Amino acid sequence: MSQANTLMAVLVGVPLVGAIIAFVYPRLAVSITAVCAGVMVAAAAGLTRLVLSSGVLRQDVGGWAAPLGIGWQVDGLSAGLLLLTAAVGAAGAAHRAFEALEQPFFWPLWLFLWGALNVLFLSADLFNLYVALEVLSLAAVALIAMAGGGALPAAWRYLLASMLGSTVYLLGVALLYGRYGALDIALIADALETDLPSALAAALITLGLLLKAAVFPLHFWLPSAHGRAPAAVSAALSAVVVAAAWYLLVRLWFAPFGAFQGNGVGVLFGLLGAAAMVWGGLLALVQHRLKMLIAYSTVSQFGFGLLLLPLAGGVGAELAWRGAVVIVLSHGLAKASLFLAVGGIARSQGHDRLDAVGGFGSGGVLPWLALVLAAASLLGVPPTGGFAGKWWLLQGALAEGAWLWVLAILLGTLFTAAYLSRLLAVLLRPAQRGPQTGRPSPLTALPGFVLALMACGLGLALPALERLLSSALVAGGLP
Amino acid sequence: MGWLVLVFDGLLAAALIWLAWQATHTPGLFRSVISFIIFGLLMALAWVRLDAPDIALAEAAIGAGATGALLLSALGRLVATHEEGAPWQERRDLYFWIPAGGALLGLLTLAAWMLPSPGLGEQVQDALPESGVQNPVTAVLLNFRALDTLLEIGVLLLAAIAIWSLGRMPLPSAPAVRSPALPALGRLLFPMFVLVSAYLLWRGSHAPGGAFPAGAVMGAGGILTILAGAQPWLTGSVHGPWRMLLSLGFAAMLALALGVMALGQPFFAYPPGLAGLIVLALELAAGLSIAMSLVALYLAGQPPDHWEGEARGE
Amino acid sequence: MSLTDLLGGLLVLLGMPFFFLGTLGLLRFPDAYTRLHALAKTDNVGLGLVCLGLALYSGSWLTGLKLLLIWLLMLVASAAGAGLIGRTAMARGMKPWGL
Amino acid sequence: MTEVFAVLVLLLLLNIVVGLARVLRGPSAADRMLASEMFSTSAVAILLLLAFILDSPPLLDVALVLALLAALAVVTFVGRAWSDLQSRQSESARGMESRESD
Amino acid sequence: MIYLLLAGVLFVIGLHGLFVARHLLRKILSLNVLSAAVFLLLVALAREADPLDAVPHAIVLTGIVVSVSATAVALVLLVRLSRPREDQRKLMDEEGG
Repeated sequence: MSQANTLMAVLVGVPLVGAIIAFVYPRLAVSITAVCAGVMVAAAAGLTRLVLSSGVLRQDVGGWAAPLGIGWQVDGLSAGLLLLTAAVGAAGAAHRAFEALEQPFFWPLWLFLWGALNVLFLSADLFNLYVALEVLSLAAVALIAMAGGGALPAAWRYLLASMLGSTVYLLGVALLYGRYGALDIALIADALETDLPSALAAALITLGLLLKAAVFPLHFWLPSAHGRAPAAVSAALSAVVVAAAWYLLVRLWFAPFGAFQGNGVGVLFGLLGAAAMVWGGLLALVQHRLKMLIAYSTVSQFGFGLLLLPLAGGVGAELAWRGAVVIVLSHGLAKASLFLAVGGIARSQGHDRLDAVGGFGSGGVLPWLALVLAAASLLGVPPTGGFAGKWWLLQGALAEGAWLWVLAILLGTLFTAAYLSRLLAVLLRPAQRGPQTGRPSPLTALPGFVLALMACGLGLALPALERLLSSALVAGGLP
Repeated sequence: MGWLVLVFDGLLAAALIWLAWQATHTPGLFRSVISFIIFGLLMALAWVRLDAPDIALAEAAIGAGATGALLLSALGRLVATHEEGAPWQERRDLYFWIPAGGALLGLLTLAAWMLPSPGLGEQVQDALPESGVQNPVTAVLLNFRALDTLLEIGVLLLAAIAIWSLGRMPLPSAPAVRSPALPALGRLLFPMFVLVSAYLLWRGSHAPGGAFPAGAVMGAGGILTILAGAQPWLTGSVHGPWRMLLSLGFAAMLALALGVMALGQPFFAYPPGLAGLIVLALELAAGLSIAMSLVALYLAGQPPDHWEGEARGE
Repeated sequence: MSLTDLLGGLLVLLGMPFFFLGTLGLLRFPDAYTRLHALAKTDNVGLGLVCLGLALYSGSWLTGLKLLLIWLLMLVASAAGAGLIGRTAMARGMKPWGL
Repeated sequence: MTEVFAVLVLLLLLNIVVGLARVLRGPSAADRMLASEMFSTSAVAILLLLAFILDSPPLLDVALVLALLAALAVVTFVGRAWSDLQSRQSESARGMESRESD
Repeated sequence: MIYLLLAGVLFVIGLHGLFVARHLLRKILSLNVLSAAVFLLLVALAREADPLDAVPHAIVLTGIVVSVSATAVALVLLVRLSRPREDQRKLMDEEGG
């Protein structure tokens, strides 16, 4: 039994065991979540170290090798996302614990969400991924609905969209299974031929995942769901859940469906990404609520992630790859931090309307600091993680002479600056005391602040990131 | 006899399509729900035709039984079920849907037609002796792809938690007529439910059956006895046993998956020789939890801490 | 083909008309009460004959027992169902045909 | 003999298909529920016959489960669904009596 | 094979229903029809394989349980959504305690 196997088993098993304990003994929920969070941060870090030292890891679950059994696979990308999940999961849980709201079911649902995400980033089996996606959606729906009132219709839309997405995805998986008799991504990648069933399967799976990633024309469900959910939940959804769907897209389009690249498919993805940046940016500009502004910014920011696909085949592939992954990671940290900070501000003010919310310092200084730092990273101010990501992506695009995508990156950054400047305008207002009774604990703002620091600090960890995201540590290799 | 089979398939397919259309596109919510229940019934026949008795069993128990009960009781609880006007929006989008639907259908059928479907039948056959059971489907579910099943039982538990998190159990609308036959029916049928699910559980290792149909039948039995007016002995209370029973199957599988690692095995790898026993134990725990989860799903909310007075709703 | 096989087949055949009669009643009778009456009886007689016939045909006690159980369960379900529907319909003020 | 049974299976399926007309026409919820009950009886018969035609004993278990659960839908219907539906359906039920008494 | 065609038709019906149906309950039914179509395709394909392939059967069994769970959650959400506001607030209050 190897160390890798133990670490992976811990990442899957611990949150699920924690979920059971938190459900059966609600009194222990907060403490068990804290224990789980600690263990998982450590396990994700350990696994990342292992990937750095010994390359791509692969394990057979239950001792049954694919195609019969299910495989687990960790490379640089999944290790990075596992770390992101651990950071956001722990920070969100801490935020929630400091908020001290009386909702005992939050904890098991949160741990289920976390466990499902870990399975998603580990699994290399298409059907196992389907089940993990379903666990993820159900937990997310329940967590969104927890906010009550207007969050119920949002939860409903989210449920419907993600069920449709997973059914369409499953149809694609069924076709692939009928074609190749395997569910393992690597096995399918080896066998893939560019015939009609495979193409249709690729299209269906992509469509399902695009729906889950809320990519431009299919983003309709995201803003209300992310804008209405409790702060910690919005943070996790925007930072990691959307990234999970993006991760699957990249994973599949790099290895098995890479064969279909080049027939203009990459360009299609790029155009979708560019459209998402523009449309999400435009809508973020006209929102009246802080949380909604941030939610639309998620739609816009994932446009950058999609630009990876048109750039993947060329000479700038490695730069673009590194850039896109770092953008997604730093976006995750920054966006989670923004949601947590805004959640704290909204609680202290009793609302989050942009025209009436108080300026810097209302409801504590820490959330505003987090807001500023996270916004800086989102925008790409050097030396933050966001800057590094955009810089690499831009260099990749320049290296390939892909002027269209260079333009898109610049335009997307422009839009980001435009809607973030609305935050800046709020910042300069005089501070206001909210009508709140019973101040929330000042500790509530701490997790968001830590995440913001991490988003900025990512820019200082570039050598490590470069190594983790080098082409040697990509399962299946860069195309 | 070839033409007989063809006619049978054709009739079944036509009926299924018609029912699906009824369920999704025609006015009258009750009619839709009934159509869907019958759809499930006929799907069970389709599974039989496709040589999938395991799925037929599950469809009969879950599809035709539990889903029907869920849908009907939800329908009764919907306050605003009035449907004004057409069940679907204006027909202006027909110009989009007919070509788009036709194209999708054509592509899908063509693609499906072209599939060689190599399948994993041989690998399953080869590995079957090591799996500890003789029924290949059970072997796949509880051994080869046990991680899927773990997550699936997790989904059931999660659904129950999600439903509890949405609020308290809505007060049941008691039957308008208190028929003396109802409690008698409950008393008469309950032992049968227990018997049949025990039988299915036992069958599972060597023939179609196993935890899923058994748990579903047991869960349906629980729903029926609640409908018949029996006082559930399980409460939503933290101290009650329900939470434990709900998580039992999931906890047992997780404990096993992690526990074997203490023996030096990789995650979820059964120690050689013990596979048969382990699968049986897992099936028992999973079956119980599935039954409990189905009842929880049916109750549509967190049950009260004490049943007296509160839940009767009168 | 043995005598029991033949007898079994005949009984199954004999059961068929009852199903069709039940459906005829379901389609042609004027209201829910009369349809109830048509279905509750005929279908179960039909099923009973099929079960009996198949039990003879199979020639195995165990299978026969299972078939008997299936028939009894259907009988209980149908009797209880018919009773419940009729009673509830009456209580809800649904008027029988001809009154 | 199995050929004869196969024809009977077909006839029973036809029986269900014809019975679907009652689901279509209703008019009351009770009528539709009745029709669905009739279908489960027919489906059980079909499964029993198929068990012998295909020589597949598991189908008997499927039939057993169907028979066991047949009561569930009706009881849920009477106990839960009808209580609220009734107020709306009874009007249409009365309407149908005048319509259908031809 | 007829069942492949059937799966396709059911998929299109379910998809159409999901997009155009007005009542939310009907959207849930459409989703169920949609998943039934996918299951049907899987099993119909499994039958083509030689020898009979048990993996799709197991997958479909898992899928059925998952779809029942999702349906149950959707139904409860739907019931909570359809309650009049007054009623909903009462539910929310209860939720706290």
